[in-house]
Amino acid sequence: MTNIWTKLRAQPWIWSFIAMIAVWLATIAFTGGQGAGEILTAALSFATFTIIIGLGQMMVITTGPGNVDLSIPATITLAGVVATKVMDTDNARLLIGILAALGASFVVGLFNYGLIRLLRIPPIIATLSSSFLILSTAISYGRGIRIKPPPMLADFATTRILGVPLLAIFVLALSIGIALLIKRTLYGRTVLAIGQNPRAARLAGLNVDLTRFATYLLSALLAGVTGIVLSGFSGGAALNMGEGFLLASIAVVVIGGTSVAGGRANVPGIWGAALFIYLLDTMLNTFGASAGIRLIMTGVIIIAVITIAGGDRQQR
Amino acid sequence: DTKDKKIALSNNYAGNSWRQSMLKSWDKVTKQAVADGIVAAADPFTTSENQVTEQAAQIQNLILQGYNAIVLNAASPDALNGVVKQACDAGIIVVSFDGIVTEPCAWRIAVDFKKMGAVQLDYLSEKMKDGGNLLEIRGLAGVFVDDEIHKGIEEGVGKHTQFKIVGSVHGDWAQEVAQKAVAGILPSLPEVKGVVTQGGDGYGAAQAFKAAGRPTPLIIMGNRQDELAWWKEQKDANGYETMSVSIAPGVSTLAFWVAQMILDGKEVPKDLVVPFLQINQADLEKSLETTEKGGVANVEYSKADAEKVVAGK
Amino acid sequence: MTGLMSDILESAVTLTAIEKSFGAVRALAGVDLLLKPGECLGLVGHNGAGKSTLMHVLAGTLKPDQGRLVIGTQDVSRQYSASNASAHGIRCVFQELSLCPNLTLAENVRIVHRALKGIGWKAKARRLIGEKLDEIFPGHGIDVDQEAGDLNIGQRQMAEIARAFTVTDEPLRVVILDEPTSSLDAVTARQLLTFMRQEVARGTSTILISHLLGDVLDYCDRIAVMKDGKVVAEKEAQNFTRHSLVAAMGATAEKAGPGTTARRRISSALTIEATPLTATQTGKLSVRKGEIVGLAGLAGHGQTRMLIQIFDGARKHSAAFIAGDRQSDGVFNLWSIGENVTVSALRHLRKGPLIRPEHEHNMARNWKQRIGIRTPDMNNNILTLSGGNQQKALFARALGSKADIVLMDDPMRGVDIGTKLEVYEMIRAEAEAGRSFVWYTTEIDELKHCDRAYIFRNGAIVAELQGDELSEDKVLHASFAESA
Amino acid sequence: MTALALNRKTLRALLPLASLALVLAATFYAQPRTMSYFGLNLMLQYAVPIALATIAQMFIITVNDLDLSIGPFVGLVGCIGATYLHDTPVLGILALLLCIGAYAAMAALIHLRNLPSIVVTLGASFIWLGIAVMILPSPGGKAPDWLKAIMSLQVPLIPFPIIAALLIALLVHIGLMTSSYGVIMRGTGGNPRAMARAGWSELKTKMVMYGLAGFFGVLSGLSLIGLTTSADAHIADRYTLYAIAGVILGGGEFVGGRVSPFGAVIGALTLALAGSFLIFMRISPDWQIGAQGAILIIVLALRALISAGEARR
Ligand SMILES: Nc1ncnc2c1ncn2[C@@H]1O[C@H](COP(=O)(O)OP(=O)(O)OP(=O)(O)O)[C@@H](O)[C@H]1O
Ligand SMILES: Nc1ncnc2c1ncn2[C@@H]1O[C@H](COP(=O)(O)OP(=O)(O)OP(=O)(O)O)[C@@H](O)[C@H]1O
Ligand SMILES: [Mg+2]
Ligand SMILES: [Mg+2]
Repeated sequence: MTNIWTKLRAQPWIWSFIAMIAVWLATIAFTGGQGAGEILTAALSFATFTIIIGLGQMMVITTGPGNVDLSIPATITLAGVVATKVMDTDNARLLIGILAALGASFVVGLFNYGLIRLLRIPPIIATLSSSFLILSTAISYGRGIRIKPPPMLADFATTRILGVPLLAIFVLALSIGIALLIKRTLYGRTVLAIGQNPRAARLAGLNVDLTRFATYLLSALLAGVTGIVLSGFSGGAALNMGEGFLLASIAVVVIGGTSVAGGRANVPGIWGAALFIYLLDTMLNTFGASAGIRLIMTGVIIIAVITIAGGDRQQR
Repeated sequence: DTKDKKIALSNNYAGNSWRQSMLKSWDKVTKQAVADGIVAAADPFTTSENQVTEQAAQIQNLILQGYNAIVLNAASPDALNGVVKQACDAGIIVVSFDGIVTEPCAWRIAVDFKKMGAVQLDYLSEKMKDGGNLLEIRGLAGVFVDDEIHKGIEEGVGKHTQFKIVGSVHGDWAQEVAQKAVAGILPSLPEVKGVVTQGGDGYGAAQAFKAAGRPTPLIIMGNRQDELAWWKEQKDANGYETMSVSIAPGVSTLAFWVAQMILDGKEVPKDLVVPFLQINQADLEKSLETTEKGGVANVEYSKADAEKVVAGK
Repeated sequence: MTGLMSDILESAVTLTAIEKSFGAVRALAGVDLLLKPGECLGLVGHNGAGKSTLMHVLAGTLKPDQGRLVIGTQDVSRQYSASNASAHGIRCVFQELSLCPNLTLAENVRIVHRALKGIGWKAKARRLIGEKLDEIFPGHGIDVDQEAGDLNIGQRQMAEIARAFTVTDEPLRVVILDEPTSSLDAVTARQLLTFMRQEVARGTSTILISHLLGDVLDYCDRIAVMKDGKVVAEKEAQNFTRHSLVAAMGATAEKAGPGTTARRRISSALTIEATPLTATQTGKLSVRKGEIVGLAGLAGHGQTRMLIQIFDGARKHSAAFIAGDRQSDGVFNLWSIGENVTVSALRHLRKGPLIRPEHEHNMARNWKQRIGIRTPDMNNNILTLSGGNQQKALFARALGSKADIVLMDDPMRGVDIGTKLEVYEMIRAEAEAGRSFVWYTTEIDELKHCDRAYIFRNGAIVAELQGDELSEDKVLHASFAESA
Repeated sequence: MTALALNRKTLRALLPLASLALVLAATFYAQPRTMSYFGLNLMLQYAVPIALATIAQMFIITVNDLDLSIGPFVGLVGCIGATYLHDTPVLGILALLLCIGAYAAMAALIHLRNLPSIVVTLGASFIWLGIAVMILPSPGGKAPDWLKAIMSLQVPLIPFPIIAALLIALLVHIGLMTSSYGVIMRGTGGNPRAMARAGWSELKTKMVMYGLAGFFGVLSGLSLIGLTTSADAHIADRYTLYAIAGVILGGGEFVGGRVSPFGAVIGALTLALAGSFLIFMRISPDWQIGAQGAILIIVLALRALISAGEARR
């Protein structure tokens, strides 16, 4: 028993799950047990979006200090706008819509990496700048008009099986895939190696450029996927649909135990952190706290979680 | 005579359908006005971030560019006063609308946001004599419009004591955020009879109720086409009744005409009030027809309309 | 008065029963060591014997678990820290260099001297380090206003050594040199050792840690041998011979010198050909299959750049690189030893797209044995290894890959003598099997293992020496001579 | 060889200045009216608080951390400045000192628990915003008159913002780049292990650096409300990113303690000017946001061009 606990304690992701459960218990204690299951279901549906982009952001952050993708929110918006406009509420155009949206995301990834590699712009500024361009593209293409998703997309995004959102199951599969990618493929190992020491990685014969490129591409594509399913989920794309995801994508990655210094990634932690952040918001809403108190509590709890969890984490 | 005069629109945000409609209305009406030779130019400017500082810098640049009037949708009612004063001192007419500024030298085309909150309760009390539990979806914390509408709603609840707000969330005026917040709080709430909103969150709220398997309450809409379409659907299916209220994005064109009139030397009171645009059950079909798919119900002002508003009629 | 007491009285530093463990690893298992004023103590031992750890204890940067530390006559065991140490006049040149790469040399001097402040501190610092560099390494060619990060590793080492000998208001009592010559070429190494003797004559005590036993035997007064966290032998230097020293360290006795082996036959197939890009007048380098080619000359004359040029130009995965500057070019800090070893061979450890963990473990275990990495578990973090053992892991990485050419950037830095002999053997065997090696070394002795060597000066190849011409004289001569 | 390396280094140091000159020239070309005392004054006013926030961020980046909370922090300072500092100056000053203390405490927490600064400051950003929203639920307040007076100072010949910017840069340069204690602070960014080995407490250094960041954050917030005359909790949300961009534009690097105070201030000015330049360009509203990105890219691409010949380190 104690043995399991010591083992668990060593896992960097465990704290996000503990925090999540604590917050959930606090919520249902307040409501007297009412809605315990439904809250979790809602958390699962909404956390999935954060998880998808969190996975992409995690890969980027893992490639080393300074690497971060700030263009995720804009890419979500662009993909959502392109998808719904191309699909034009028609089930038959579903596939071509998805392809168009992913194509747009692909271009975003290409562009981001071009800025970083060819113009040697630090990623944080490169992706920030490109996010403005992406948003402008979305504005001029979509004109701020909200087009409904085709029924098939909406159904896919909202269907539940025994209370578990279908989407969550897909994202679980995706997460396992990414975890496998990191641990067991050459690409994943290269990402981890670059994150620790890019020069050593190059001299160890790893393909640094291609891997970084693939990583920014992956992040953009995952943002694109999020844009598509999110517009299916919430009844269309809007220009501000990505707004909440900038800080969230970074927060779930770091709270989930991924090292901001690079070289260490953690997939389960992203689940814990995404659910935690959603449930934290729910808890504060349920308590009926005022906006000020809610913001303060959010900050305090995030810092508290990382303080409890982060103590023995190795940092460079 | 204003045919040599140049007017600029200073806009602080373009990231939602309301603002896009507003810009479109501006474009449509002012292009015609320029073509007709009423004014020399009417250029729109938007900042990339919804930030006071950026807008302040923008206005300073407009001053330098020699515009005669600046039509302003402000990021903050007070924090731009410094730069608005500079503009006035440079002899520039400043007309603020929607997001108004408090600097006395500027004109204000205000919407009574407080009342926009209060009428929601008035409507609800008419529909539901027994009252009941309400859910409030607010906007972005710390922003003046959010605070005003909220105050109006609180006032309404004070007046109609049969209603009780059992839950309040901030939707940040983004449908995804609102939907997320409502879905989170719903399971913990007792039965909800009505949802009061600040505009644009109705559809998301309805989705959240549906997803939670709750009966759909009376949700106040915010004039977005998707909300109206959903309302129509429900109305046809089960006679669903509600109302919809928001500001018409075309108020930017009213501000344009007001600025033009002031430049023309007309006497215009510093404070004007425009009515918000309310859609009732009876007008639903008509409004839905005239609203662009995916857009916002709108009213654009002609010069004559504007003169009427100025005259206080 | 007992003998021990009198020893302490006349000693500069006394360490008694020092113990230190890192988790399961017992780095120091009760060390007693005594340093007299004005003597040079040599400290030798196999990789991971605990030399660096002991020096960290003495420099106040590691707290021992047990033991007593007396400086002069003052017992400082209780309250001891890095700043205490420097107040007592103890300086240390650490094995992993500790300059701030973003600061100029003058600014780096300020870091160790609290007295350097107020108006004009910078001029003072500049003078201090400049004069000391001139004194120790005449003709060093280092600009004191250069950022440390812009220097190559040899220059960094020189700067740090010079810094350790600068004096402001604190006394200079003991200087610890932990493998100070590992990145220096023969000439600068000699300059340092000569200076060290002068310093000792002036009354400063020094501790010299080195795997170059010749240096230790020639330049130290007394030698202490460490093995597995203990001092196992301690005598006057003249009472040791190279042979008895190696024996005391517990390494396999040195075999008959290399070089005596008959020249191997090398196939005529050319593996690579390259011309240094950085110089206009230069010879061409060529390497044949199965050949061991040395790169020599003074440090910092473009050898590393040549290696990197070959690495970049080589066909994909046909070249492997063994970094000498393992901190910045070699190890992956967060990974286990095993992961560090297998990283270059991953593509061959896959089944389908997925890496097989069992293949990985096998490879790691295999190399732990073959190259003798001293660790209880290959799953431990790489940084738990001593410097020399980290270097062994890098060897395992390169030799374990399927590359045809192995490029070695002064790879024996900090490797103990026993291991070196094993590695030389392994390189020879691999060469027999058809691999080519390009080997940059700062130790002229090592060139004896090469079939041929190129001498570099100012980024250009100025001479090519065949195996039988590779004597110290000839190499040094070629390194200094004006190009023909 | 050395001379060449030095040349490149000077070139790299001059790069931020070159970008500034370029953007300035482009602005003058697009709108000649800006080439005047009045024009520069107006255009650069809002660069002063950004420059101060950039310096604050630079202190944090010097010790290899990143501050995601400086924007909301500046907003909080603004709210305190426009309320307590105006109404009860003693209380206001105490509150501001507390803010600086909070920054130093954050450093202690980050160091002692070995936490990633990104998460801690992310959490702190919510706290600052929350406190600000509680102090000022909706925008308002009044900046103290002395602040307004300082910020609208009219200096003969050279516009005040330029003098202020130079003064800030010079002071910080002396403190950080040439003083003997500055070496310790930068060294901590370059090689913290080496600093610890030399007996310097990393905890103390970090607390000092964060404290300085807090101090400059306070200056930024106060100068900002001196310009806007009133406050708003969201007034400076975007400063976080501007500040990071400013440090990088100015030639700073994220890790390794390589920063430049003059560069950072110039970077901030460049950013502010780039915004103005765009407004003078009259781009269609759709692309106005994108053009901001494009400008950033162009300015930074200059760096790549100039350092193209430079060998990779
Ligand atoms: N920080 C650490 N954590 C865990 N183990 C360590 C650490 N530092 C050193 N060790 C272990 O302590 C032992 C002694 O290491 P030390 O660095 O003192 O050896 P050394 O004699 O200096 O070897 P080398 O000649 O290779 O430099 C080694 O087994 C090493 O693995
Ligand atoms: N293209 C490169 N990529 C990666 N590292 C490099 C590259 N060029 C040089 N280096 C590294 O930068 C450091 C300094 O390089 P420099 O060119 O001064 O060394 P060098 O002249 O080759 O010296 P030496 O003869 O000591 O190897 C070296 O440690 C080298 O490993
Ligand atoms: Mg050692
Ligand atoms: Mg070298």
